[in-house]
Amino acid sequence: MGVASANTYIHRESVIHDWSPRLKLISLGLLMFAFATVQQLALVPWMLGLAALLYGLSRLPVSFLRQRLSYPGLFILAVVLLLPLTVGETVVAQWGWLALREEGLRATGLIVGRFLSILTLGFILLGTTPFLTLLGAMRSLGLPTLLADMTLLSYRYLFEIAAMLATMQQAMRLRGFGHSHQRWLRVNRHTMQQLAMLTGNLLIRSYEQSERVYKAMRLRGYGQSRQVAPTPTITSPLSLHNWALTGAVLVAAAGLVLAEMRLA
Amino acid sequence: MMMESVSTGLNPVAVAQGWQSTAIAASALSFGYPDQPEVLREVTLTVQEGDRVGIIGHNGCGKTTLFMLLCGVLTPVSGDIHLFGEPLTPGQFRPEVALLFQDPDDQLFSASVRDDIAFGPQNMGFDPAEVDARVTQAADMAGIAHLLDRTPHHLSGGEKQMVAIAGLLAMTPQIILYDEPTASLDLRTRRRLIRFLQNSTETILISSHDLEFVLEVCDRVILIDEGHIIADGCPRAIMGNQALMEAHGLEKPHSLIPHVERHHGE
Amino acid sequence: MMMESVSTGLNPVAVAQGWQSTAIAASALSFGYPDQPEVLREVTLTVQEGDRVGIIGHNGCGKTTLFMLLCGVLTPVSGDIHLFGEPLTPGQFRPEVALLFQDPDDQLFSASVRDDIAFGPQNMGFDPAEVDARVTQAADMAGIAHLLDRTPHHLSGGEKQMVAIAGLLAMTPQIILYDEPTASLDLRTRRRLIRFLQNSTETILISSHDLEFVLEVCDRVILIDEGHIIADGCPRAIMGNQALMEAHGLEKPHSLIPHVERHHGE
Amino acid sequence: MHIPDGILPAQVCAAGYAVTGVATWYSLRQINRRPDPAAEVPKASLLTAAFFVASSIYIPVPPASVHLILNGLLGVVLGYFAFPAILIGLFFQALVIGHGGLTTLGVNATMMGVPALLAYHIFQTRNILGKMLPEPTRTGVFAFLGGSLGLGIAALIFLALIVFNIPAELNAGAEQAAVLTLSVGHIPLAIVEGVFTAMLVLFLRRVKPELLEG
Ligand SMILES: Nc1ncnc2c1ncn2[C@@H]1O[C@H](COP(=O)(O)OP(=O)(O)OP(=O)(O)O)[C@@H](O)[C@H]1O
Ligand SMILES: Nc1ncnc2c1ncn2[C@@H]1O[C@H](COP(=O)(O)OP(=O)(O)OP(=O)(O)O)[C@@H](O)[C@H]1O
Ligand SMILES: [Mg+2]
Ligand SMILES: [Mg+2]
Repeated sequence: MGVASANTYIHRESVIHDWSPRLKLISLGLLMFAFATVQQLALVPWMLGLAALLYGLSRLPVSFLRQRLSYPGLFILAVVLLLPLTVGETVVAQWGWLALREEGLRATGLIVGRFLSILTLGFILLGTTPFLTLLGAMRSLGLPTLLADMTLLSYRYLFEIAAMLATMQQAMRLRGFGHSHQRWLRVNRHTMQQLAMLTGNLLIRSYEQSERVYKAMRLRGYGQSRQVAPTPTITSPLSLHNWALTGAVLVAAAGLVLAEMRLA
Repeated sequence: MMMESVSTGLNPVAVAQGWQSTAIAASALSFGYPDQPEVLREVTLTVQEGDRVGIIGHNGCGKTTLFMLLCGVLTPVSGDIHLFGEPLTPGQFRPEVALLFQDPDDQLFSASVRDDIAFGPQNMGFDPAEVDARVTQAADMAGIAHLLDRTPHHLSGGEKQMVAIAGLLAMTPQIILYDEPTASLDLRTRRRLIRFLQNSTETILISSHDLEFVLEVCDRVILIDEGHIIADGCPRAIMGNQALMEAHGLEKPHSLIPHVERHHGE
Repeated sequence: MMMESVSTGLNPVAVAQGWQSTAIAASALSFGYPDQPEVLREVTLTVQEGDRVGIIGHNGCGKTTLFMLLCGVLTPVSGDIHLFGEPLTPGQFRPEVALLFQDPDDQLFSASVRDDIAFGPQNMGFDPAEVDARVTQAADMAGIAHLLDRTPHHLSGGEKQMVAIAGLLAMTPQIILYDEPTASLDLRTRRRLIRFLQNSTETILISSHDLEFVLEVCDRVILIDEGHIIADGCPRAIMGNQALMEAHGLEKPHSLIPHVERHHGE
Repeated sequence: MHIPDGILPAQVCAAGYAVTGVATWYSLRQINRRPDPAAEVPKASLLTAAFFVASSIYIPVPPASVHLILNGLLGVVLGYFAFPAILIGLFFQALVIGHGGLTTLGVNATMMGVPALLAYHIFQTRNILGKMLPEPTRTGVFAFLGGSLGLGIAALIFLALIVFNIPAELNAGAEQAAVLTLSVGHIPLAIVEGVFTAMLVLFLRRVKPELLEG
């Protein structure tokens, strides 16, 4: 798992980068939902176009998106491979028992279209907003403090714990773990026991560290007269382009939903 | 038992008046972890403002435990602690005392160095401008101003240590407890830390196995064993006393041993 | 560059024949982490069977990286490694080489000390009787036979270190790589480890910032900086060379400095 | 086992967020009733990170491997913190590796988190329902139940969502067959997950029993 590469923020000069994080979160979030409502194949090009337009505006490198799309997920892969062959009556092409069906193709087009455009919006959001700023925006929109605190702390220790696991796995391999021969389609009890211990140690070490972290936090006033916690929202005055962008995206979202209702 | 009271305090008032206030006064402190024999037994300890005290003793003698008691994280079974004359209630937040943990990763819990240094001042209720000012000042003092926008996780060990120290300094504590600050630092970073501590003006307590380090920084040493203070006084006198050191599982530091060419290895 | 080949190997055959086999032969090793400048550049290194080699250098100079390469955890960008004449394939399990991690917690994962020491021999496919025999023998050698039924988690730092060593010994490796074995050990435990290492017969490599320790245990020292081997040879000659040490961010150990009474403090 | 963006209609995504909102609110309310909720935040956070990392451990079943979901275990160890923990873990997954999705975050959190809460309650009843069992067996059995039901129920929700939401035109026979195969296919997975959870909980019980008190 590419935990180590979690820093998704890419610094660029663009209107999307300058967009107020709160408005960006709300607008892109609503647009994603509008994309999710699309059921008409005719709207898919519009949706992909919108996503591409916003991606272009964000000036993020294409490689960034390509890298992330290379994990399409087994599920989407299954959809692409299975639906066109199994769903529907209208056969478009036939090779022996294999038949390409129209309804399946349509369903696939819809699902993949929505998937790509929503994912692109997600990566625009993450690529143009540093994680901490995003969290600040979510908090100012009413995310409970406890959730925000937990997210921040887990994020901080994620990489450390991942490194801890990697080191422990190396130590195990150096002592011969995983080198014994295993029979096919069998779960080796001994191996499973050792993996359970590995996981257990990971939990115990994290727990023990959390106790020390808590002490350190208390000593620096955590849980006292709790001040408003750090909200690194950028307090630049909301410029015209901020509102224009927000307005345009919201109009596009509403337009899609209306078109969907008309066509349905 | 030896006792000495040479002052290195830089508090100008105290120096001018030839008088020092008591920073820490602990009397008859006892503590044990649940289901275990007592770690500290009736420990009495007075530290004057501006003192630099080294705490030495073998693994598990109770140095970290003593520090946890002195900053109110643990509650003593009996005895009491006064900081600057005011009694310490365990669990209560006392910004005048700060603790540097042995592992800086325990202490750097924010996602950026700046946020981490700001954590203490924010909890103390300062307004944002004051918080910023404190962050800048503390980072300058610790020499890590260039790291402010980095993520703590990606720093080197020595850098983490200095960021953790800046996080404490931003709260302007009067007493700082350093728990094994040199473990796994390289010699260059260790040297930098020695300079930093030699120039600091707070009352400091340092627990360490690095006796050369204690010798360079502290003007008083306390040797702990079996829950008691065994010796308390001049570092050179205590650490130079081979019989005393060996009786308590320690060794005389090399720089206090008259040099003789010895043969190493077999 | 200095080179010496005094042997402390206790391998009777080798001693009788006045001949030593080559334990590690690495040639033109280069390695860099992704997106970073190279950590090691064209490092060539030969270690004879029975040698005790200290690896020194400032934080981040690549000591741990070198160890990871030598035991096949990391794959070099270029160059190759032979252990006892056989090429090392990264990822392959080579029971003749063992690595002590800096933090023993990385290495202890079982619910009892006994199970933990048995972990290696079990994976090597020995039958239960042989595993037991190896556990007992390794525990005796490391002096922790009394801890066999304890939980590794509840041991002190020094005890954990010795249990981790026993876990390696039970696999009867011929080469052991010790990564900073003395960090945060107290002086008593450190002394015990020195004795233990002085009596061990394996080929050992020790990476450490504790130069006094290296001086007592090793008969050869390698100084690394900027990805190169800067010096290789007699510990007293290299570490006693103040100009060399300071040029690479280190300090001459106290025991090699002629003793003069110095004044400490400000 | 994540539902990616683009599969589910907006109404279902919105419903997922609604259920997630309620479950989070309920969990936070239970958490805030404790004597010192702030004290548990670091513990829950670091364990969240640890669980997220641990879900990359896989069990080799040559020639393939089984990834663990660990949602039952999360419930057993974290109690009411399990739901926020899963929500955060899934958020990271969407963020870091693009698994799952942002519109389906609510649905996925419901799918994993509600069974986790159930697993917690199952495990908590071990001292009432499991009285006749001797001690290590009792903990083991209830951990197994928590782990396997946690995964099993999540898998059922997953299948139900997929079946009701994709192929409107799929003929009934094929649909039943597919669902049956998939459900049966998940039984061995639930057993592996349960056994793993039991082994892990027994290890924790021996080495660090405090972790099971949550
Ligand atoms: N949380 C704990 N629960 C139970 N026992 C503990 C705990 N922490 C420490 N101890 C025990 O208390 C004793 C004193 O521990 P302490 O950490 O204060 O020693 P120390 O002097 O700081 O040692 P070191 O030099 O290794 O840091 C040790 O025997 C240790 O095993
Ligand atoms: N996993 C990693 N990814 C990227 N860079 C790394 C990684 N591990 C180490 N490095 C970098 O490689 C360099 C060498 O690291 P290494 O751990 O080998 O140093 P070291 O000599 O063992 O230092 P120390 O004395 O602090 O243990 C350092 O600059 C370090 O930042
Ligand atoms: Mg300690
Ligand atoms: Mg290292």
